[in-house]
Amino acid sequence: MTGVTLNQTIKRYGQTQVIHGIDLQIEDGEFCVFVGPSGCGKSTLLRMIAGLEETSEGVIHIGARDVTHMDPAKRGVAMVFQTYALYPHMSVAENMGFGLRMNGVPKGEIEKKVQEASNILKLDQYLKRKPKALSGGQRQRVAIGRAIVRGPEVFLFDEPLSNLDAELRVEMRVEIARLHQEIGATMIYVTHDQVEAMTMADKIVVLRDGRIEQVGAPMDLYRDPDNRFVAGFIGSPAMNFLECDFADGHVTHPALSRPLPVAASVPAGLSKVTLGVRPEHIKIDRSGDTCTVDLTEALGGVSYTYLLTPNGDKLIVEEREDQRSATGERIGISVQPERVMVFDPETGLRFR
Amino acid sequence: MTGVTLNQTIKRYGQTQVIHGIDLQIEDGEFCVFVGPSGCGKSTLLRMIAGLEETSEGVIHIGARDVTHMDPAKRGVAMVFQTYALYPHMSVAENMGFGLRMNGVPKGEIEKKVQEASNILKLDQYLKRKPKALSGGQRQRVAIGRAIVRGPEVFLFDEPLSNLDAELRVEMRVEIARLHQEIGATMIYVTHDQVEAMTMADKIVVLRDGRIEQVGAPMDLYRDPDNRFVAGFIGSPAMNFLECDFADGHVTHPALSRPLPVAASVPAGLSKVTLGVRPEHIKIDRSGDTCTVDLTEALGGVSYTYLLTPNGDKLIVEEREDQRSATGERIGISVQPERVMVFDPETGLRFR
Amino acid sequence: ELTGELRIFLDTSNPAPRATMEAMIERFQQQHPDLEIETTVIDREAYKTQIRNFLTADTPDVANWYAANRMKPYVDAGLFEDVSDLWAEAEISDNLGSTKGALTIDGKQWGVPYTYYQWGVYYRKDIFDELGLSEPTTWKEELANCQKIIDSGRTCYTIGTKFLWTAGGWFDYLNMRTNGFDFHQQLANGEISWEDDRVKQTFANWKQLIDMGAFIDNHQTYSWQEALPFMVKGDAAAYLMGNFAVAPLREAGLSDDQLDFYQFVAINPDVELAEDAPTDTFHIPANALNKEAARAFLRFVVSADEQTEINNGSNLGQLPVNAQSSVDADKFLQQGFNMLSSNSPGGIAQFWDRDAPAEMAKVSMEGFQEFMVKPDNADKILAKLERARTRIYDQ
Amino acid sequence: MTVSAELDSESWFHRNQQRIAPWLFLAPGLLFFLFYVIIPVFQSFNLSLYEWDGLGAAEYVGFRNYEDLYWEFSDRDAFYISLKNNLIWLLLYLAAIPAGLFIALFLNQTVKGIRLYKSLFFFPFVISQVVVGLVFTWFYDPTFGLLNEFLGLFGMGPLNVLGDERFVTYGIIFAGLWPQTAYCMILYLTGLNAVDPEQIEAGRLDGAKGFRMLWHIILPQLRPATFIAFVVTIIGALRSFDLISIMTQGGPFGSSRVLAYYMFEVALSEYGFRMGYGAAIAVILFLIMLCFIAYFLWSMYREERRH
Amino acid sequence: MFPKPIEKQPRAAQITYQAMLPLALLLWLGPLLAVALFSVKPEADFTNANYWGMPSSFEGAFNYGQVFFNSDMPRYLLNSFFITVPTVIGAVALSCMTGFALGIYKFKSNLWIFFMFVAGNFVPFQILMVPVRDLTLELGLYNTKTGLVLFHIAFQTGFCTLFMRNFIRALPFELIEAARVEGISEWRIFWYVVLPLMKPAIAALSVLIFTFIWNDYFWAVVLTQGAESQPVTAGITSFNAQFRAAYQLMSAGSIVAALPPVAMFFLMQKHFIAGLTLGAVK
Ligand SMILES: Nc1ncnc2c1ncn2[C@@H]1O[C@H](COP(=O)(O)OP(=O)(O)OP(=O)(O)O)[C@@H](O)[C@H]1O
Ligand SMILES: Nc1ncnc2c1ncn2[C@@H]1O[C@H](COP(=O)(O)OP(=O)(O)OP(=O)(O)O)[C@@H](O)[C@H]1O
Ligand SMILES: [Mg+2]
Ligand SMILES: [Mg+2]
Repeated sequence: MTGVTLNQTIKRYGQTQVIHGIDLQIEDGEFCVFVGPSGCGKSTLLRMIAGLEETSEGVIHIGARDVTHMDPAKRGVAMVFQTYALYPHMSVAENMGFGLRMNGVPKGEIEKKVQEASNILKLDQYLKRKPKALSGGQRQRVAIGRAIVRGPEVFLFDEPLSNLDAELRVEMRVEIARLHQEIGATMIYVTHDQVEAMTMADKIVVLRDGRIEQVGAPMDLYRDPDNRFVAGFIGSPAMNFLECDFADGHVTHPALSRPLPVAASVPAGLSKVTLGVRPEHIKIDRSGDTCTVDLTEALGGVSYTYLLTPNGDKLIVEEREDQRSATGERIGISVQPERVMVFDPETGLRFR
Repeated sequence: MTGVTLNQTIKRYGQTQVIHGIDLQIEDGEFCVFVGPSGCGKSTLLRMIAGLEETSEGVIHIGARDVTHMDPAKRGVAMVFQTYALYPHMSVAENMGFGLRMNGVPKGEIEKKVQEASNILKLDQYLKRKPKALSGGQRQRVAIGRAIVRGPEVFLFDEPLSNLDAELRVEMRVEIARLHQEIGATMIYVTHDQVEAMTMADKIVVLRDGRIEQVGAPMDLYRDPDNRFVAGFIGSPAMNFLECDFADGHVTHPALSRPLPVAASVPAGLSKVTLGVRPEHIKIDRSGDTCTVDLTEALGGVSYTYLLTPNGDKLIVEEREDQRSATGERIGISVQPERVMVFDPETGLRFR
Repeated sequence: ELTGELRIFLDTSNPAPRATMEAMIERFQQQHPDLEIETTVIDREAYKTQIRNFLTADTPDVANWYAANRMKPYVDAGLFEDVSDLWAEAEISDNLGSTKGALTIDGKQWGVPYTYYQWGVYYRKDIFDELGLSEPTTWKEELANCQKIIDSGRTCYTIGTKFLWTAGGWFDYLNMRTNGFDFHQQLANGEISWEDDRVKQTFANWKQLIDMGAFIDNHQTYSWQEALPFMVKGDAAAYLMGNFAVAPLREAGLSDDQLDFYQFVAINPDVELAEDAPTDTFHIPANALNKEAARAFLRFVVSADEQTEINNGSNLGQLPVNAQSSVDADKFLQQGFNMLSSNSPGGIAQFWDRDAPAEMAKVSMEGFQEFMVKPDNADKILAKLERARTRIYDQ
Repeated sequence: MTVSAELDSESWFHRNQQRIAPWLFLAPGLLFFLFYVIIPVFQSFNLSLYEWDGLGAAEYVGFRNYEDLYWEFSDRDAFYISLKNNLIWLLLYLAAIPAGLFIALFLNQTVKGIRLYKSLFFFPFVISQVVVGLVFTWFYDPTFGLLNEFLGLFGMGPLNVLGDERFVTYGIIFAGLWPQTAYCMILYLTGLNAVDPEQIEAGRLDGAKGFRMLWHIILPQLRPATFIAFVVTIIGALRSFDLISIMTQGGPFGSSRVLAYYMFEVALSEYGFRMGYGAAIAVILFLIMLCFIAYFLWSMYREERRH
Repeated sequence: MFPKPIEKQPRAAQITYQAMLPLALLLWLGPLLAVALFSVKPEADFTNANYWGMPSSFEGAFNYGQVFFNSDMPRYLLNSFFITVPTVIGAVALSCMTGFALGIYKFKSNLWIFFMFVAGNFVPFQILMVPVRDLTLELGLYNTKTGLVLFHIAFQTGFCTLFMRNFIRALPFELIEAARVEGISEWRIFWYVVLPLMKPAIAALSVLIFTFIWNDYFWAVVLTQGAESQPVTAGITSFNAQFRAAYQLMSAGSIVAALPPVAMFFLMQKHFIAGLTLGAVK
């Protein structure tokens, strides 16, 4: 069993602590994605697992082994870097075989392994080329190949696709997903791309400021976020948040023509809550006139309508192509009560 | 009247011609977006209007003035560059005021104009800073401010947002659109971002290889493209194209359970046509079994299903959140005849 | 029989002396075939700085140098071998008496001489003849001659003071003629103020020449060799120089009919004539490894035959130090020899930069150069020299 | 740091590889540098308190060497002249920077064969200062020098540049400017290559042209090149020795000395060998340079902080 | 591009520019051309005051023959090579290592050691003169090529370290991390990963150091004497003493002495300029 377990891991740079006691369990063979805003500690956490950063406190296990202070090379991990980190003076084959060669693996065996990996990644015809002579996607594939060749128990990816253009990114994304299915190793993947996280992950870890906000399967996070941060972070365009008055199990907001019943169990005595509702769950009610259309953006199949509520809040509504509003038009909105979420306006925690 | 008119403009670099006789009329106050694949000549065309590239042949008018060989500074245009091109050694205020200063505008007046522009762009508190101390979005705003201050008749933008991250890009996009509404000047905007083109433009000019493929309002291009190139270029994910047999006003394709009637007037004698249909216009028919689900990607509100047709063609289908297919599942598809487009497989021209 | 290695350092880098020395060493080699002789010839100017280094490290067995004050620092530092034993040998003591003083410090001898030469005025006889001039003997005649030369569109003297010491020659003569040999030596030894009226008188005399335009222009940019062409071309009529100037002048095409020599004129009738006759010497560094061979070499160098040979007109063209040697028949050597042996009652000086301590020599010769360019600065220059004197001799 | 309970069987060296490795890599170079550069600097400081002729034993004299320097300074003697000349060098040598910029601007074109021109213009920097010195000595030669021929064309001259204490230092500096200008030129040429074309275009749209474009937009972007040019020029000016040694030996009558040459003269030349005194001059020179070194290190430190 | 590309300017400006280029070059290299002219003149031209005219006869072969066969020049040239080449190798080798240590590793004194190298590189080297001379004397290396080489290596290490460290800093650090994850020892990372990537820097630095050392005059004067160990820069002065006022020979000698670095520059131009602008300090 080669899952990865982090126990109260802490990372400090000098005085400043950047990872604050993370507990995390990644199962064997799982595809785990770290997401979070820039600077939240995704890379740091990954590099701690790789052994490239010292762990200040806490324990990291890979499988049953405590690797907390082990040499990176001994941990049975392989890492794919954002910038690929290919050795520019070596051919593709040499790049892939270099680690084995330096560790005294016999030549024949190296060749076999390189061959296998390049088969998987369809790199056969490029083996003799230098990285410079490859496209971005091919380079990334070589970097992955280099990881595969070493037969690690855990693959680590740090934003591997962010240097590729949009089209290639889609392609490689699919390829990595397929690779994971094929070799079934544990993979930990850092990204700040919504789509990558949603489409690739078995499990998403949402980080903020060196702390875990929520861990879960992609659609679970989407449908059932624990707090306002996760709700706002997952999904694009982001969820709308409205500061509402709350009383008697109903929320009121100037944008809503009448109080909306909510099922969530809001603690007694709270008179203000944050209402969260995704753009696609708002329906425009042309008979109403609570909101003003600020701007519309038609993208073809779908269009986004930016609304201004009477108290100046902003709302984004997703409309299907057939309906369309004009700038300045006054309209109402309607929301299905079972689609909204309610958050504590102070802590951001969700009331379920 | 300060529209921009191009008459048979041609650009040559030495022997190679990169702009092949473009005719274009941009109205006063219009927001015109140039799109097209990389290297098609968008930037070149824009720079010819700015006067940064000489026009080899043809005539350019701004308003009533023939500016073809006029000095850039005299044309009454301002340009916002992709890399912002802020002067790194000048403060924000100096950057914005530089053009006026060079033209001998008195100090007090410069200050007033800078103040106005920074009000519009909410840059007031940054006026003393150097560009280095600003975020990407703020820099872009300064670049725009520099353009505003000069009070040009025409604004030129060359991929102004492509260096920003996704979130900021959305924000700035909205801001530029709003700016256009506010000051109402003619704006010409180069981008290769679908969304920007669709949402911002009054008029989109689709370029390919130095020629105009089509000019029109965004939704017109989306709904009624002239040819396969424009159809495939506008809309995301891109339109699906299927090579079909054609006979008797019907197209047949293995993915379709039965021949599909098409309204387009296909020339007599043509037995093959290209069928175009957008991902959001394909409905999945769970009772059918013509296609295999290759992969699905759930993004929350919407998910994309990648299908393999019996003859190996690939199709992307957009599904709303409630429906979802599983990998490997066999399903059928259905398409509404009025939603499809038919193209000449040779020339790519659309049959209407 | 001598064996081992004998390393000789020489500064005779000009082609003729170099060949002479190499030939002499070759003859010594033939006498001692088992000796491995290695000769290093170093550029003459460079040698002057490098001797410091090679006397302390990478030391040769024999090195040439200059007599008098110029060897004093090395003697004081114990870097030269005491060779009084050689001077005690009859062969040397009997025949080299005249130069013994120049090689003696603290009552001991620290090297042997191998050549010396006279200084004096070399002049273009054909020009003198053309202008109806004859060799002057008094300051008055000198000035009169000079005036005539100048009137004929020439200058009287060529000189190149870029490397300073040539100006030292003029000062030697002017001062010795004005104030006498003893005064001159006292000045060199720092015993007399530079602001003394007698020194000022010397400079006043000098100024007479400068003011009348007796010296060529731009001499401060020329080396002594670069000043030769002025004389060769006839732009200048005379050159106060050592006898080594004769060879290049002849080479440049002046025949013995065109070239002649006279002793520097008397200025103050009350002082006896004294001459510059620098002595070049050989020394054994204290750190030498093969001192036995070195001593043999020194004996060989001063032997009467070798002295005759190396100093003859086709070689160094200078005066032998051994009384038993014969002076070459060359007219300049004969004149010089006679002058030094019979017409120099005042004494024989080595040369300003050998008689004065190095630092003083440097500062003062700079002063001379400056004076020759800007004679009006005389007082300033002398004040500066006086300051230098108090500092240098103080230490 | 908590020490892991699990101790590998690996050697101590292996475990501490990352901590030891830098020192092993540094050792040879560092030792060399310490012995030949760093320690000698301090030895020179020490030596400047002694009087030593390089032959016998050194005698401790405290600050007397510096006192002597002070007197020389106040008497306007050699030290004063050297110091003054050094300042002239420092100032005038900086002319290489605008001159280099000018030539770089002149050559920053893409016409045919320009590469060859650029390299030929760079020539003077590659050849030895000794040769440069010789070349210029002849150039200035009062009898046949090209300079006087040239002046003659305009009915001026003749001038004995190297023989006149009013001109000599300027003459040598001018010779030194020749290679130094070539150096600055190459720095600016590469700097100009890196100028952001979009900023130039922005400037054109803003109506900046010609000199104003240069001043407001190009020069600020050439700051790194200017900085480097400044540093190397200052260093070059303070180290100037070769040219003086070749062209004038400090003359006429010592009027072209600079500190670097003077200390050599005092310590190692024919009439010199006052080692302590030379060291004291070196210390003064070092202290002058220290201002620039400190400035340079400081700006480098800021640069490092930013990364 | 600034100034405005000449090809975008009127025809007249283009022609003026094209004409001015060779003129400016002629003026710029005038002194050098004069020396080249001197070096092929017969001696008679100088005695006849024909300094600047055409040579009355072409004596290049004779003059250069004199330089090569009738002087110590060939020896000086050889000395220069034997001083320059080992120095280049030594300084580059040492600084590859120091640059690696300072560029890759994070340790407390890193920046200080680096600054020490930089500061040392900037000291007016005259301050080292006396102690270094004494050190060389003590080591018994005075007046040997080895003594000169050792000092040059040490002094150049300062500059080379500055250069190499900055170069290595600019390499993607991920390369080293990737290698570490693969379990490659530090020494092998240096040898197999970093060193191959430093080739351009090594080339640039080599060319640069070559010219610096070849053109060194000061240390040659301080640490050597005589033809058996002095490089050509110092040699040329004694050569000139030998042929004083024989301008044609002095010119030929100067040209010969200047040629190797010039040739080096032409052959390795790209590296040379890269070196200057990368390291950027002499
Ligand atoms: N060497 C370091 N010294 C001090 N602080 C550091 C260091 N490296 C990273 N940090 C800090 O640690 C925090 C986490 O950084 P990390 O690189 O892990 O973020 P990230 O989530 O990967 O961000 P990004 O999406 O931008 O890559 C940041 O606040 C960063 O400033
Ligand atoms: N200076 C030049 N010399 C020669 N060809 C050029 C030059 N500048 C541009 N081109 C060519 O002109 C064509 C159009 O270039 P342009 O930059 O306008 O493309 P673009 O549409 O802006 O592309 P992108 O989206 O990549 O910015 C390209 O094929 C390019 O190679
Ligand atoms: Mg990161
Ligand atoms: Mg472009």
